Amino acid sequence: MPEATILLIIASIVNALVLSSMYILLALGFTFLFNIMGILNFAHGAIYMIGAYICFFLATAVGINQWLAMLIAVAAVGLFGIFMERFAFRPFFGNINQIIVVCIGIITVLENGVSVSQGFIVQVTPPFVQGIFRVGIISISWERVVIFLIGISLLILVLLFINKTKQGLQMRAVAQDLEGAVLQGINVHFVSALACVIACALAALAGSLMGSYLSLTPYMGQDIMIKVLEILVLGGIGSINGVLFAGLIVGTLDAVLPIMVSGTATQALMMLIIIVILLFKPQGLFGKEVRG
Amino acid sequence: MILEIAGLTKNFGGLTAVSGMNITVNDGEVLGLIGPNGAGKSTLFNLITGVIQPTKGTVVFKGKDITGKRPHVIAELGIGRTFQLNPLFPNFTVLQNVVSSFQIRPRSNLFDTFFNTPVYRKNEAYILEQSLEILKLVGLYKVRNELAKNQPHGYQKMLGVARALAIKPELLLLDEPIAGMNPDEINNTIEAIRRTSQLGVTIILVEHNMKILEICNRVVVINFGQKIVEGTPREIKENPEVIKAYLGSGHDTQH
Amino acid sequence: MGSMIAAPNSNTHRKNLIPAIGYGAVICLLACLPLIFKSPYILHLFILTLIYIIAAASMRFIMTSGQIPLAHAAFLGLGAYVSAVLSKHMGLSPWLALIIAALVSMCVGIAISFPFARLKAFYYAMISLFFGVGLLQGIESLGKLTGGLAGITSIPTLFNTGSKVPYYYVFLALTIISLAILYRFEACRIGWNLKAIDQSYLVSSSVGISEVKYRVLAVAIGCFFVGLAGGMYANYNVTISPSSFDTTSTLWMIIYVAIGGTNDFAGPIIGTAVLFLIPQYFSGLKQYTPFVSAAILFTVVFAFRDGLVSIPRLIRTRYQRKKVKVQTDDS
Amino acid sequence: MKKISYPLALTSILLASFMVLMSLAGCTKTATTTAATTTTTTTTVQPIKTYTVGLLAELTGFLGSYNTATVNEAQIAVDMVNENGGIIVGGQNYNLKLVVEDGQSTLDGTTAAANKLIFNDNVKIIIGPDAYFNSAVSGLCEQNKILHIAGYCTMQPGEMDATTTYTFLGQAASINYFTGALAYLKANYPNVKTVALCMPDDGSIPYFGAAVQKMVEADGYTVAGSIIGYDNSAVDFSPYAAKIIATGADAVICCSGIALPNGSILKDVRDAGSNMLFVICNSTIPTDNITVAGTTESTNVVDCSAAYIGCPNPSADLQEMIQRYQLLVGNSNAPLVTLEYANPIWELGQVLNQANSFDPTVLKNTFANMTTIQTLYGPGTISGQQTFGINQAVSYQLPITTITNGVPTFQQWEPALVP
Repeated sequence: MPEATILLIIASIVNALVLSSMYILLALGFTFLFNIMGILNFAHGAIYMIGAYICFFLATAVGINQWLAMLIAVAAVGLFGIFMERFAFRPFFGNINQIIVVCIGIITVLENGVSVSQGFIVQVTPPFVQGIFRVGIISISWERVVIFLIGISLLILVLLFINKTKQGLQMRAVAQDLEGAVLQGINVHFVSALACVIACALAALAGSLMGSYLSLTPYMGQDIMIKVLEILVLGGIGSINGVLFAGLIVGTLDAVLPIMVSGTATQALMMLIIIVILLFKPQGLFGKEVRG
Repeated sequence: MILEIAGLTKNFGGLTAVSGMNITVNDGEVLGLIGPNGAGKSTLFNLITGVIQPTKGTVVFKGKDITGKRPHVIAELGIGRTFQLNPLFPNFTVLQNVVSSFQIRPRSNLFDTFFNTPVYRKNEAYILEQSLEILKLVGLYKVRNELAKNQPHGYQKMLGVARALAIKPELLLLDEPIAGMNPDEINNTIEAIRRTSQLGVTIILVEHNMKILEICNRVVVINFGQKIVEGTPREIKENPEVIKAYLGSGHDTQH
Repeated sequence: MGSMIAAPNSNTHRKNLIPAIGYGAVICLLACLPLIFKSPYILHLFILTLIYIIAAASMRFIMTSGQIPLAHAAFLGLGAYVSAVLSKHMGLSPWLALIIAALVSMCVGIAISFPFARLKAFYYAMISLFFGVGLLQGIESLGKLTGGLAGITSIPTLFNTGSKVPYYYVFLALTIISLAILYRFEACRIGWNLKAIDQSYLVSSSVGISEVKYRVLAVAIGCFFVGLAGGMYANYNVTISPSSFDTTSTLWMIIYVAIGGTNDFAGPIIGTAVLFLIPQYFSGLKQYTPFVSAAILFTVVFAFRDGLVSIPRLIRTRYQRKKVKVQTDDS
Repeated sequence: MKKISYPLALTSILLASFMVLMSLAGCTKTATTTAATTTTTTTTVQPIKTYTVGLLAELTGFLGSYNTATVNEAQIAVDMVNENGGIIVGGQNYNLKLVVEDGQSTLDGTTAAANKLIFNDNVKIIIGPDAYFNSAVSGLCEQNKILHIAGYCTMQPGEMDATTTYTFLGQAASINYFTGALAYLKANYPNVKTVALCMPDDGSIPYFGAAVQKMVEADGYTVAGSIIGYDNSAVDFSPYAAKIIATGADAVICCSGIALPNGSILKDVRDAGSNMLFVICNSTIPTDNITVAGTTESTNVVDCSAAYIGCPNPSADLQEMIQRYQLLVGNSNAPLVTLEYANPIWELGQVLNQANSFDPTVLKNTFANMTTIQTLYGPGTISGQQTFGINQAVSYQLPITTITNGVPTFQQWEPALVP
């Protein structure tokens, strides 16, 4: 096999892993929110974007260390999550149309707000780590390695949180059966607020990381949003494993398809694959079978 | 003999909800299916009406194999049913519920419906008067123009029966018709069921409330997806296995 | 009122004489608009509004069956592209292309909704969303035929006059016809069966309503009209590009419906008129214009939960409550 | 589902039509006011009339922030024209005035905006739009006899060809930058034999891509693989980088596109361990590409771009422009964006003065007959017969810059003449 091909394969594997870890980070929060409150937060992508911009702003304009900037961004957006849960989601519980209206409102404000306020500068968050990591013919930028490691470790943390802590168990209880959880005396509002915070925080974190790895645009959230939905549905609602697995699939497709077909055809092919999978497994890959 | 169930089995992944069920139902009788919760009664109904597909076994209705047919096809063949939970269209009025349940006899095709032809108008007029008849029969005439979701539990159950009657069924499956009703509601319901069966409709009803036995000609007791005993209400009442089944599952016989 | 539910049969026709006159008045008013507003640009806005009204109304029709068609903008695009390609590259008459566009859109709708009918509410919404994105990207990746991201330009127009007045009247007529047909579908038993399926597919199938048949029917009708709207759009606007049929546009269509009011036939009409025209009025604000739309969204969604159509009802109830209060004060 | 109530529907429809009337009343009002108005300025004795010119920019959508900046430049250009004596037509002194409409970064939005400029604002001259949106405007302008000076062009059908006689290209477009880069490459990198071509998959590949490929092969290079079209909205560009490296070419030429994809691809190519010659030819200035790619990654790069701060000053006008722009944005070293609207306006001023008329047909003939014109980047020539089939594209010298370890060094001016 010629070296070029080997390099291509290796590069694709690396890209697949890095992208997947980002997608999974984003999708986890989103899936939380959906499982627990049945809310499709269409503004998730916009929140990812705003996270990235806050981090960028703190790291460049204010000029603090970008790791610190990232933490602040995560915290700030987490708080915004509480706000959203209280004023955007709770009032419209269970009405998808109104949720869509509110989310589009939020998206419009955030995207155009950023677009108007930032003016035209090409914006990139300063890299979190420099340099390139070389082993033989393989060569990866440390940045990607770090992003991947952070992604993985956060996944583990989140999974531990869901499975080990009291709040995590409450979340799963609420996700499985709302009435039951209420009868158990679980404070649903608290749980859902918590879910919102986690969702937004994870989104902000992913945003900050990607903001240094790619560059920022006010509309960077829109395409990510579709990816997140793909992962949610493909994985099957209410299944964390599903999210991990689907994230890996979507990430891999995204890393490999562009090499095979040109430009815009990739998305079409991607959707075709996902639709076919859904038709064979209507409940998603890890979704539970509904009892008649 | 109107319905014949042979070796009907349904597995959900691991657990077996119904296993090797054999039941025959005679014309015009009222057959009671009793058994504790989770015994597989509702699953049996869903299997008969095609809501879920059986793993194996056959269902034969009037000598016609209807195993695994789509629910609306089975309804057209004349099997009506009620549901244990939310048995109606909550956002329709009581009358609208019944009227929109008239789908089969008569049925107007899309052309007539869209162009509002005389045929369609005739059908609708007939349906309207029939619906009011049925509402009188089950005693919901006075609340006919109120929203179904605002009705008390008993009324909703009765409306379920009314809706099932709207398809002019030859076989009627009632899923816990008196569950959670107060005594006089129970009496009304039982009265209504009796009148319905006098119209010549064969009825299968599922209950775990023993009080239903008084209108059954024949009773089948099932537990863990299997038939335990079968016989007249009196025999059943004395049968030790039945009592064991009920006490075993921690249910008291009087609700 | 019970008698009205199954079908507006003879007596209801008499009952609706006054509204009928009212509708007539509105139509006359709309017909006079070109005489009131001479500016071609304003007619341009009107024409686009009419097109989007058809799209939104057809979307709401599908939604009555409990399916949220998140591919609807993509179908608008499909109609537009089919009509554009046929009339530009194949040299068909734009009128013929218009009809074919509607039919193609309907056929695609039927083709996908048979397999998709297995999927219930949320999964249907999502799979249709993915189909929409895929369809659009597919169209985009067709190279010279569809011009990719840059779209198709100089599409043959329906009339070769520069004036927009004929477009306005023709499209007004098409809109009224489409709305009338959709209205009839909704008011007759078909519409009621769709609503029944929406409320409980178990119960409706237990009385003999074929879930698949009616869901497919709803999608077919909806897609036909949205395809028609797409064709109108292409042959009027002479330029089309994928970016105006993407997911965001679908969500905006849902917003047109939701802001107007989902439960009312007039909902999408009002929602579209308000949300499409008011921002145009503020277009002087340049890059700040989107905030106007956002403001409208928030106001409506927080102030009138059931959409703009509920405003008169709210006023009426408020008024009645006052009257009651006065009476109680007297006694 | 609630039953449809007729009175409700009726009242609501009336409500809707009422709101429509309201808003449209508003529109008409603006329409009447935005027509040419007369103002007297105290500075001069003789009253100076104002003449309204339409500017079609993508103020919202994915080009929003970029165009907001270029519109600022355009405003400065207008001020400069006015202060240099304005326009004199028939002895009467005019000041230019801009009316800006938003094309929302979509073809349809641009069509709507063009309609508004022509039919609502009643302008006779349209500057812009950006990117590949000319196709929405050129036809309309031809139909209604409106002078149209585009700010960019990706050679999509309908943007600019023999049929669009009222359309001019007032600003270097992707083809100019490519011409410049290719000439420099040929002169200075003899050891480059095979090149990979990379450009956004925005539908221009069959046209611009084909033209580019022809020019490359005409200069004796072999194109490695087929043209690599990337999805502008891709989340991650590294797959394309991998694809580029896999072609094994000596150099990659990123034609057109903006800083985000080009810089990202550069970054990813370097991260993947390849040090191949990387040629960027687009209007975004080198520093932007460096910002996206990162300093360590931006090395062994040849960049043919718009003039930028740090390259030898081509003209006093540009110096003036830069100072005013920095004053406007309040940043003493803010780089210019691209002048994609300012330059056309600057040229328009000369055309108007030379034609001594506001009649678009006269203007168009004058413009078409001019062989040279003064641009903000220095002297410009009008050509394009071979590329566009019509001699109405303004070309001027472009700066060639090489980048090593994130440091741009100006090499030379390249007369990037559109064939």
